[in-house]
Amino acid sequence: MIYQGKQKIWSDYQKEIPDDHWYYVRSCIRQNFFPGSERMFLEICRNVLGRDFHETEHHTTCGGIAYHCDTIPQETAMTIVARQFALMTEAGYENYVASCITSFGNYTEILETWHEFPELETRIRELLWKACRKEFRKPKYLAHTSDLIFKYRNEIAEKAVHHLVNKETGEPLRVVEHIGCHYAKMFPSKGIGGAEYPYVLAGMVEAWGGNVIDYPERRHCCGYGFRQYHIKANRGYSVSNTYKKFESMEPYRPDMIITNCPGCPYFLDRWQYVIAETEGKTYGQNGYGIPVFTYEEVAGLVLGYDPWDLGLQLHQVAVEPLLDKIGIPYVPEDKYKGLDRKEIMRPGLPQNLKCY
Amino acid sequence: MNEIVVIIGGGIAGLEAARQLLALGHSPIVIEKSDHLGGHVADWHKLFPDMKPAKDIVDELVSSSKDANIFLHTEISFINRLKDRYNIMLSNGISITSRYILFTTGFRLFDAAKKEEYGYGVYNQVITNQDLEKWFNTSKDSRIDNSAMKAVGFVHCVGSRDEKARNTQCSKVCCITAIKQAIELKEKFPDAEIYCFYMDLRLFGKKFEDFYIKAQRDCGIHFIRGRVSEVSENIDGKVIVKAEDTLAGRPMKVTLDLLVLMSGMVCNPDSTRVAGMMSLPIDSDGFLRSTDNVSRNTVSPKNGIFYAGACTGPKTVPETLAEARSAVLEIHNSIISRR
Amino acid sequence: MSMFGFRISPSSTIDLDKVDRNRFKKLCALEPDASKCMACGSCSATCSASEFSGMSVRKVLLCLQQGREKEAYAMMSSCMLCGKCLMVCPRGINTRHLILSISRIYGKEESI
Amino acid sequence: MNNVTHLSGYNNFVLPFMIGMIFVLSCCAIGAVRVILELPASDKKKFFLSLINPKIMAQNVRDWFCDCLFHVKLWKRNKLLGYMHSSIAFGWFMIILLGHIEVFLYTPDRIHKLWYPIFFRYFVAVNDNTMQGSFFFFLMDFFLLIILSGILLALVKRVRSRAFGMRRTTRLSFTDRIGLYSLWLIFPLRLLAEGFTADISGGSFLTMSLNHVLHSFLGSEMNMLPTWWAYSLTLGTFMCILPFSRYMHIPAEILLIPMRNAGILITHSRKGVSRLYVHTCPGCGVCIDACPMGAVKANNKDATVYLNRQLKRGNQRRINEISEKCLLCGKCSAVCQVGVEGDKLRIAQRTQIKYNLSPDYSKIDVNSLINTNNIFVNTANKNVSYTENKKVLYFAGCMTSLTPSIRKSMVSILNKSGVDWRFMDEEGGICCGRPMWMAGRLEQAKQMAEKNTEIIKTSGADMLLLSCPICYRIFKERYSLEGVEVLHHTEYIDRLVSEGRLNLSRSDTRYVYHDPCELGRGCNIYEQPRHVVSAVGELVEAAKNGKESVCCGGSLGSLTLGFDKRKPLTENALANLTAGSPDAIVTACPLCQSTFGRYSDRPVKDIAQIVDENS
Repeated sequence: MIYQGKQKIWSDYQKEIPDDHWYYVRSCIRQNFFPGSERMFLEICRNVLGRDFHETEHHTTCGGIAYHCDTIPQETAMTIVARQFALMTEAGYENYVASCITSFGNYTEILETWHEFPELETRIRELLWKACRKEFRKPKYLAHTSDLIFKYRNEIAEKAVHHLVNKETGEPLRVVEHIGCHYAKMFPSKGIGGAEYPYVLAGMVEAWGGNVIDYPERRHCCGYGFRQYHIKANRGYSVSNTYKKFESMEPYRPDMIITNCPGCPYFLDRWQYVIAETEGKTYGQNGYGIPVFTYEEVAGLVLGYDPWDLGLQLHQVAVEPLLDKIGIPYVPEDKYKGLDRKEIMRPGLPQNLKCY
Repeated sequence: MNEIVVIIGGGIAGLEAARQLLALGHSPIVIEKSDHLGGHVADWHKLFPDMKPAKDIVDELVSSSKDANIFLHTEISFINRLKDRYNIMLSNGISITSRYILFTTGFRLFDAAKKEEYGYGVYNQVITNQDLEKWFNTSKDSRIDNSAMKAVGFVHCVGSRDEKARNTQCSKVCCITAIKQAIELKEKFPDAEIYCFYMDLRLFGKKFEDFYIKAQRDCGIHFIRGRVSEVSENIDGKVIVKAEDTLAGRPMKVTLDLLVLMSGMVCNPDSTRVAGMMSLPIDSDGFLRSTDNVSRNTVSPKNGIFYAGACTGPKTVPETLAEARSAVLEIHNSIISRR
Repeated sequence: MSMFGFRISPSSTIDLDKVDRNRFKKLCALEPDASKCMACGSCSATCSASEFSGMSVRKVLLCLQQGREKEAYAMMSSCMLCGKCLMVCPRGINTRHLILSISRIYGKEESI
Repeated sequence: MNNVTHLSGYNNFVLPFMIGMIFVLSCCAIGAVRVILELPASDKKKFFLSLINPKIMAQNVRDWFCDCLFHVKLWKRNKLLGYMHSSIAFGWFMIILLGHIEVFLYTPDRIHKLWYPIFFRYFVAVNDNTMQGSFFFFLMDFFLLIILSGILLALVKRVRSRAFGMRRTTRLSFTDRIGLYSLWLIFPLRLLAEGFTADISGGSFLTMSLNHVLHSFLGSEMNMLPTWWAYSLTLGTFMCILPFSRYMHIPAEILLIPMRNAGILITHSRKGVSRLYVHTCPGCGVCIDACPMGAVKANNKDATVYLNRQLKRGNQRRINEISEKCLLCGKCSAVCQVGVEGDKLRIAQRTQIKYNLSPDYSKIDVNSLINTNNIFVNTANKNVSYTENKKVLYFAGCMTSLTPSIRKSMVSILNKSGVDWRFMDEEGGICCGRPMWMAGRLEQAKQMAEKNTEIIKTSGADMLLLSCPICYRIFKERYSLEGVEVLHHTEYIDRLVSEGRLNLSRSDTRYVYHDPCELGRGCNIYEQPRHVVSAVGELVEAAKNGKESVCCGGSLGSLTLGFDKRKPLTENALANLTAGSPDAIVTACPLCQSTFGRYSDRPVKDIAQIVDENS
């Protein structure tokens, strides 16, 4: 691997990201999958870094899942997006940041389509007006939330309490970065570092002390693939893709996986359990899995937030071995305590995958 | 009868044209940007189909055109048109006035790094056809490990027939070059498995098909119909290549010790730059546009300006030489008809 | 099927690293034409047996080179050795000897 | 003179002869018993029954004389060659016979001494009694002269084989060489020995004259015994080497003739009649010249004579190589003087090849191949006004589907003739099995035959018409299609023409007719196609034709011969065909047509095509 070669490509894919004043939209599914992540993003950006992020409860889904599942036509998806932009315009913002990779891809695709076919944009404006009497300006800058954490990565590193380093050996952790497919595969120029060698997460890992692993199936989909997972008959295909990735990364003995997509951490995490139960195979050390994190969770850990406040107890794969490795303190008894400090229910333990 | 003809480019087309012009009693002036004559062919090791050393051809051309005025390290600063002739200002400060300019500006090899998925410049074991020819000549390339050469792949059409690479044309010579190089590598590493990943095999020239048969039957080279879509590196530093075997209709992968990218021919930006000084038309493929592509392919739409070789599109060595001769004949006839 | 109602589906990828080439090399030694196919498909189009088992000399050769022996055997099961493929092959491949040689070298046990 | 020495009727010099004689007789006896024991039970029975069948026995006797002694086939081939062989064989036979007659007549008490007739002239002195045998003296000298002339020719043949009509001769093995030299020596030595004793034992024009010459400068007593010793030694050497040399063909042929006449076929690669064939091969090398592969010199060592030699030696690699390479055109069998069937012997070798994969045709659903196109359902065609109104099922065959001109012509001819016919394989069918049979995979071929038989039986046809001689041969030889006449289109067209159902117009075109191997040598169809060709144009004969026609080189018989290796064979065959400068080449086999068409400088047509064009 020639690192300079990658740097050259990264330098070709720079993206202009304004530093402040963003209109923030959430993902449909992330709050359920990893509830701490989006909260931590706003927490870090607003309270730690002091930036202006505006959010409104009136925004809806972007329609991306339905669009990619072929259940709504393109005009419908576009009109939904137009309404989101109208909310941003009403709030007086022109920088739009989405928490979801598919949303980001969806917005990018729609903006590019309008750019190529202005008559379609005109039609969508009409439709939006007819539907809810709203008008909109297109965002001046469009970003994914991981773009912003990437932008703030060095600031975070300066304030870091922990680093992605093995406390015992002093070696950097071996980190697999996994980029959501819709981040840059559709429009490589819209992603930091392009589609082949995306830099967005690699940059964070490097800034926070870790070592990025480049394994053969790096580009491969996590296995979610909406139509694959959503239909039960196709789930074997979904898990097969995940299996392929883990088989490929296994020889590198990764310590952790960092992702920037709503679906990826969920499937990379949960399918490890399915693979362990069906194939009897685990990928972490001593029968554990490889812990999977969102970049916000990693940022939170680095900044010293309590793991249970980050919602890490909702991970299937136990995160404790990694916390121990880095030396992040945590209270094991508090893992399943609710906000009211009362015990919530504990999950049953799997047969093959070791968990806490 | 003696007429000055400015030849832009000291590759094989330029040298052949100079030689023919000298033979006809004219005074060619060859302007070459680099420090050596012979262009791309000078970097090549052996030429298909007879495996003639490229050096022999270049040496022969250089020695037979030595009476021409040759400026190395020299570029065109500007050209302006006088009444019936051109004034050419060179970067070394010399200015030439001539009725005739011959473009033999050639091509540029597609920058394989632009096909990011192939990892040229990122993975150690990925090289180009040009790198391989240089290695044949010098035996020096840190990426080629003589001791561990068990599997080698050739990717055809790198930057050719590829809208994403902004080159829709076929570069014509890559298929046969890949087969030639595959055979040469097999001869050096008889135990290696060699794979050629192709979309079509366009083996149009004399004896090209014989090469193909030789590669299959005598060398056991595997031809896989499918374009490589993705290259990655495994933990041992070898490259994993993914393609679809379109004959089987199934995805395929293979681990290789060396991957050779057959970079195609793209237009030379220098020739576009100089053409721009005289408002010469550029074709949709980016190469210079001839008056027509059938009968007047060496003739530009402007008086006194002629083309030869790969400046108008990908060509083989013999085609380039033939075009150089043909262009000289056009120039000579034009000179005669003026009297 | 496991408790989930689904499981990992087998990969359809042809992994050339895992192909054992020894038998194919033996085949090439016995009938050098084995490596001459240019995949034109004439043999498949004319094959008398193709309607019974999908026989195609081209595909058989491809399968054997990719370690998909079972598929090749299935196709060959109805070959009648009639020689039409021999007649149409533009590369002059001795298809009949090729098929007989495959039948000798491949199969359950290795012989010769 | 010294009559006493001969009284005992024994001298030590007879020992070498006796050893050789006993050795060779026991070898032959063991060999014959072995061959007979190796026969399958049904063939054994057939063989013994044939021996008591007077008709077959008469045939045997005729063949023994014609083939073993007179070499009639060789005479037909080349007079010199015929004379050379028959002079030695018949002359020797006569000398032995006359020797025995002499013993029987003059010294009947010695008849039990096996050596006595051979060395008669040493043991018996001339006296009044034997003087009456001057008649025999003359005959003995006469046949000895005949033999010696044969030996002389044999010596000439070694130097100038072309004079004997042989371009190439066999490379002799070591034992063959010893056999040959001893054979050459036997009779000159006998002459010498008898010459020395002629004044005592009596002699005629040859031995007596020689005696006079010898006595003019040599003392007789001293030389007599050594020459008889030498004679006996060479005889003994010859007989001892015989079982290991090509001269084994002499006794082997005697057994082969009744076996062949009993109709016993090759059933095993090595045993039984195969073993007999191998030993019957005299190694004459006629098959080398005959072999169409001989167009390329390197192929000479793949002729049948060498197959037999390798079979004797048991060199499996070479046996396989020779067997798999052969085109199976059958020409070596056709020209073989002793009737060795080189093609069948090779198929028998091919059956021994071990295959791990075997096709399985049981899955093929015959019903999918039966449709309204090939079923005759109450189709008494009213328009047909001929008495012979057979329901004809036309099986074009695999190869014919690649020569649509033949198919089209046949369809046109059948329609013109008003025949009630159906296509058996218009949309493709099952191969006849002959190519598989030729590959030695007999079981698989039989399976295919069963499938096709089912289709033919279901169709309700009375006649099966074939365009491809390859199919024709196996349908004739191996199918049991009771009630269904099997015809090749050459026969059928000939029949249609002679019955007046097809009218042909004659043109001036000069056609040469190429006999396809499977149709001519394979099925004995030579005349019908020539009738037909003569009816549409002028028939020119090829340099070699009929049963000596030269294979086109495209034969499916050869398994290993590659495409490029066949080209010189085809060109050689074309040169043979075009010797008489015909305008076009006519054949009756789609494979020959395609093969010739590839390299021919003039049109190559099927007989059906020229008939269709001229009717």
